[in-house]
Amino acid sequence: MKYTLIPLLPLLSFIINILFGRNFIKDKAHWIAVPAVAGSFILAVSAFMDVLAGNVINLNIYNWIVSGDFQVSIGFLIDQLTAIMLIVVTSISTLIFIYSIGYMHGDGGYYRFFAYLSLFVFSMLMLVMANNFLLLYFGWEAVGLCSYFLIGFWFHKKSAADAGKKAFIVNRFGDFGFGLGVILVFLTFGSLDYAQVFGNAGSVVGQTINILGTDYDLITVICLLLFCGAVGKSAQMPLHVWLPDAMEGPTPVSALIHAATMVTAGVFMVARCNPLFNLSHTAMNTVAVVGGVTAIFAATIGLVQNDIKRVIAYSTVSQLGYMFLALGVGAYSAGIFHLYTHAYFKALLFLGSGSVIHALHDEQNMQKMGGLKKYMPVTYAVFIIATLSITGIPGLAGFFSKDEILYRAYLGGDTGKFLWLLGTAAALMTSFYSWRLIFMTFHGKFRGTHEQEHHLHESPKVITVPLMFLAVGAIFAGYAGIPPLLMEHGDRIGEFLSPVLGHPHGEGTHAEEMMVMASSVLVALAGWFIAHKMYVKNPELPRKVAEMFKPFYNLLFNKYYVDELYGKTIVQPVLKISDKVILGFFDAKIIEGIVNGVPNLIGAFSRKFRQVQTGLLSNYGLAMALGALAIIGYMIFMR
Amino acid sequence: MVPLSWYIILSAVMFSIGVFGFLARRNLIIVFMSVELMLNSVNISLVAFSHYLQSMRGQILVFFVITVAAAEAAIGLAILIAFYRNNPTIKVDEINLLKG
Amino acid sequence: MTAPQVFFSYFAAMITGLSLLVVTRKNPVHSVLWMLLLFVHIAGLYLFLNAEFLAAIQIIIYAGAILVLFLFVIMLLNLRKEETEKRFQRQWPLGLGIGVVLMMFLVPVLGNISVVPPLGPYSVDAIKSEGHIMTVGKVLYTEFLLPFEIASVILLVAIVGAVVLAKRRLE
Amino acid sequence: MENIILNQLNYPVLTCTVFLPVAGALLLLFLRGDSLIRFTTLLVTLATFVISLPLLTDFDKTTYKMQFVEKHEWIPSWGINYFIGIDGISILFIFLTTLLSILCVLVSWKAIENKAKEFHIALLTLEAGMLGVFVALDFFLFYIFWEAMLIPMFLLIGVWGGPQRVYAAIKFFLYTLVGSVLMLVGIVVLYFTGGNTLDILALSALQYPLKLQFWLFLAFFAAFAVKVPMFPFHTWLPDAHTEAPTAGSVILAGVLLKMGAYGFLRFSIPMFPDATRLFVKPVFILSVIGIIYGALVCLAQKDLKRLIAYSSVSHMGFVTLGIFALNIQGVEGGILQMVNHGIITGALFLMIGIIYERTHTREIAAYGGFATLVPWYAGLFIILTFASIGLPGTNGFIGEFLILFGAFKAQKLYGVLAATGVILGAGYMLWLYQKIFWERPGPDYGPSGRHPVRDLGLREVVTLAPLIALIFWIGFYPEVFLGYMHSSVERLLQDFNLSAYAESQNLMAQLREIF
Repeated sequence: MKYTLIPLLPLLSFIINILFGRNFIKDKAHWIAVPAVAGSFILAVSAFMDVLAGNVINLNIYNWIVSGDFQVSIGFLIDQLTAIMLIVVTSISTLIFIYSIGYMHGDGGYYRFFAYLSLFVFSMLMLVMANNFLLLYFGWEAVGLCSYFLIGFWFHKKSAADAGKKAFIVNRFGDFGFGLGVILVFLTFGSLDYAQVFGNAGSVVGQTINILGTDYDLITVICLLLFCGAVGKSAQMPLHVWLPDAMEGPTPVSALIHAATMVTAGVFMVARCNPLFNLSHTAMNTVAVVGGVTAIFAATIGLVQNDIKRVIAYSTVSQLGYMFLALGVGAYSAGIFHLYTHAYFKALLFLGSGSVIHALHDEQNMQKMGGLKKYMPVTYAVFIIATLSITGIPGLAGFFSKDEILYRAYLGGDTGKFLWLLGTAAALMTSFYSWRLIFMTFHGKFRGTHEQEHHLHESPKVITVPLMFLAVGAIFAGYAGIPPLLMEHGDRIGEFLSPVLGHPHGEGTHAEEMMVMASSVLVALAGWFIAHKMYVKNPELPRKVAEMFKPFYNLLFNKYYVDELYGKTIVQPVLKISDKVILGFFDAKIIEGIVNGVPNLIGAFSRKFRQVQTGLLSNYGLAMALGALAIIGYMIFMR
Repeated sequence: MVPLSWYIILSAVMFSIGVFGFLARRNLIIVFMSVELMLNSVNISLVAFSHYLQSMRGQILVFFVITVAAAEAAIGLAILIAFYRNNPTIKVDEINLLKG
Repeated sequence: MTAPQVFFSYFAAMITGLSLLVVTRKNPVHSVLWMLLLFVHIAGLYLFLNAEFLAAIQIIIYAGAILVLFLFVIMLLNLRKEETEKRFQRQWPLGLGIGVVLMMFLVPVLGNISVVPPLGPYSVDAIKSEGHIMTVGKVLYTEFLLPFEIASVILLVAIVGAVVLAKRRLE
Repeated sequence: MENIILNQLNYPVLTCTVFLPVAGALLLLFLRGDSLIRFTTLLVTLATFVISLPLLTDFDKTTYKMQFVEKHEWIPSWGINYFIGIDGISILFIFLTTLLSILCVLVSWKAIENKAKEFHIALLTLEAGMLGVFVALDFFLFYIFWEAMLIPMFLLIGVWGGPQRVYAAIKFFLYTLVGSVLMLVGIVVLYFTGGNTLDILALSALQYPLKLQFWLFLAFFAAFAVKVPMFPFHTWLPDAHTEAPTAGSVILAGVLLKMGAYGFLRFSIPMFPDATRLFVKPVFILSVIGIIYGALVCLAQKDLKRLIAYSSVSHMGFVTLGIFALNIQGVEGGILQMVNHGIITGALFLMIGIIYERTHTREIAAYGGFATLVPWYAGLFIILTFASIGLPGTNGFIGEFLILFGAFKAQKLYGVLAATGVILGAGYMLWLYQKIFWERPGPDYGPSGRHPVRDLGLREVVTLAPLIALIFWIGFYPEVFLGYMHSSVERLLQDFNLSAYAESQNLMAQLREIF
């Protein structure tokens, strides 16, 4: 019951707010939503304690779908992995709910916002607590739905409406694969229950599946299909295009859904399915390579963006790439660890930028900011903390998790070395664009209008206090996983998760570990140095550099033209074919041609033939008489 | 005795004249009368058969024929009047509302 | 030629001739009058066939009712100019041809028709002993009761129909 | 007699259900006054619904046998009986029909002002006809209901429809008639080969030679494929839907389309199993084409009702796909998806009817920003949108997932191809939602515009509420409906798999035998 309440409380908040919010609750919506999610948080902590005490909970509530041998229940599994996720989701949700009270104050859809946000928390909790694939899929789609609602929250803006739609449809591409993966899992294992599937995982090694005449390894196919879903939800290449656009949503949404929780669902899912992924080298390598490539790909785009939220969005894509990289090299716990630390510092970055945007009255272009340091000291301070954390400065959360990932990649053979290089390069860029963001926003002189400057102010307490809490998380969250080099048995989170995720293989020497750590710290500092050089010391430099590498700059600025590519190759052809070929030609001409053509033919014949009907009575009489005559003649002469 | 066939031949001749009138005349009223003529020719043969077969059925049938003829004349002429009111002609070759 | 045959020949000739007159007269009133005469001759023929009641009916209903109806309508429509126009349609030769061919088909076939026994119970004597009306009545009200009733319904329908059709629309 | 259970209740429940609407229609003949007629019709439909409820509660889910059976001699010289009964396949459609009929009356309350009496008579006769089709167990009876149903529908479209109504009505009529005439031929052939009986159960129990099965399958297929409608026999649907009044569209989408698929389940598969096996591939191909084709056409639509109509083509493609997957998940998913489609698309047509009453346009481009103008309406519409897309938690998901599962199990490639329809489905439905409800409202429909729109009234909410409730009910606990069909579907497939007559021969040999 306690565990069931964890998702039910937010659901209740959703139902109450959506039904009565418009007419009764109005701007008191948070009085329902915040206690509900805080209650969930408390219950989640207690569940975490239960797990810490060694109880893994797996309970079925009722049979959801029964059809022949296909049976799926609605049920919860709370093990170590889920427990961590529960803490991440509920704690950050609580903080962001509180933050939203201030941020969304006065918005016409205040009740709606809290309703959707509650629904999101419910869905996300269902996702992480599911004990079978189909319920996971339920949560998976439901968070997508909430994401759709919340991105399109300000639906009167066309860009927001488009972005919401885009997010949902792009995700559908991933879910297409995921859904097929789930079906294939059932056909292979005869169950969708995690326990049974993972328990029997070993028994299907070596089985193949025939697709269009070629045999493929069954496990690999399953894993790759499932991974499709992760690629969509976690905005990896090539389905990353929706996440930057998703920044059209209110900032708390970006922080909660598009940074801390929902987008990490893919990471969670792959980690959850580690018994399957472990059995397929191909799948693991795919995950690692997609992650690594996405990490550097998104980071390069992030270098030149001017929209403050988009920079952070690309940073998110890049960091998610890191997590997949970790999963791909078998360091599941490192991936989850990064997920956990990332949630705090990235939420902090987003909420901080929200604070900035709020202060500037919805200005998001960094070129119109600058010098905010003195107006918004608290925001500035938390921004610095978050940036230090994300760039991997020792002592802050990001350092520990990022270092763990890079180290594990380094140990992962030749591919691993290559990925490590990618990761380190991405770390350099991360550092650069993060500092660039800080320098452009908080340093220098204010570049906005006088009007805006006049109104500049620090955000109210209800906004800054959650920021401080998150800042604490961004600093200390990492101490759950201190590398062995620094402290014996320091990797407590890895140990905690090991019953679910196992231990990463491969042991390196202290020297190697030292080298990896040093290099990542070095690139972090290098990033700061370059950014400082370009944006503080010599503000003319960026333009010169951009001029110098014009084509390259344009390529990055336009995000590698991926959106345009999809538009040209998929969206427009499909629309054109639908309109011109299928509807305009095939449906209207061929099928309707036949359908209407046959009657028309008959009609044309009849029009001619009906001339026989003169309408003159005597003609009919004549015909009748002739007919009678013929019959009489026949009777008389032929018989 | 008059043979049966004489009556029948008379009936046939009269019927043929009726047919001719039905097909040839322009005046709708006379066309109706031709129909009556044909009905009467049939009546003659019916009565003749009835007499020669010493059965009553033929004569009974004549009753019904007369009934139907009366009904037909009444309805037909009523239609004629209704029609004439809308379309003042009763010439067969000018009535072609049924033209396809 | 025996007397009956002479009689019959007279009636046959008259009937044929009158029929021709009916269908060929230009003025419909004339046609009706010729038809009146025709019906009288047919009635005579019925008498000849021992069907007195039918002969009476022929006069009363046909001559008395139906023909008067025809006359009524002719008068009602008041068709003056019809009299001056052509009386036959363009297709009249065809009509004539059909009539003639029909006659040629029928006459040879019907010419040698004869009665095959067994004969029914209603011989001339039997009818005479009971009276023709009584005989007809008995058959009509026993064996043919249902058709008789149905015939009355048909007449009713015809009355209603004729009234509905012929009355002016009330608007 | 071993596969029927005579009526468990002590009154002829099925007869009452079927003929109560007819009685109501007769009663309407003698009534005057539009509001009296509306109330009476509403009462009659409600009463029919209530009468049909014992069917659900007293239904024995553990058996595949026909239940609530009533059998009386009708025309003994031709071996025709008045023979009705239901099993787990047909019971849900009874429920759906009686429910949707109520809603149709409610939604026509204001919309139909012209000839209200005739309209409601047509509606009630239509209901009786539809119920009759689902309960008939005698071909003669079945065919009578099947054709009788066409007439009121024809009138609904042709008299109370939109500007192109006559064209649409005639198209609808001829299309369906051509199909059903071929079916009639099939029925006659069955009558003579099956030993001069028209008893559907008896005829299903017989084995027919492959050649005969082949041609009979085609004859029945003509009738059912048009009704479903399967690609490429679908073009009557957009016209009929677009022109029909709201109630007509709802009935059309909600019940009429189901009859084709019901026919496959009731006749084609049990009677012609070997031919069915031959036709699985072609039907799969047509279904997949229908799914994708329907969805693509939706992407290019400019007319609101046409879009939903084409989406029906896509959704019904899923249904046929599931049925011809011929495994439990596929068939159960197919049946459930039929119910779902009836609920979702029925509700969508209700919604469109409601908004059409206010705006008098069906052109998508004329809308925009309606979420601000009519928030409750928009809220309900989004539920339907996502149910139509098949979001987990709604009924659409359960049906689609089971179908895809079944199809994938049967033929992997077609399962995958059909799943692309899910992506496209999201595409057109979300596009539609954005166009109607999001972005800025046009000037016309705002509070100060020329046609200010008002939000849902109580009557409209009452109309929609049961459907919305069903969407979530089935979405979270589909067993309420799946439970009814388990035994019947299992039996159907068991019988199907038993008829291994042609299994031993290869395709070429089978074809040689046919031609």
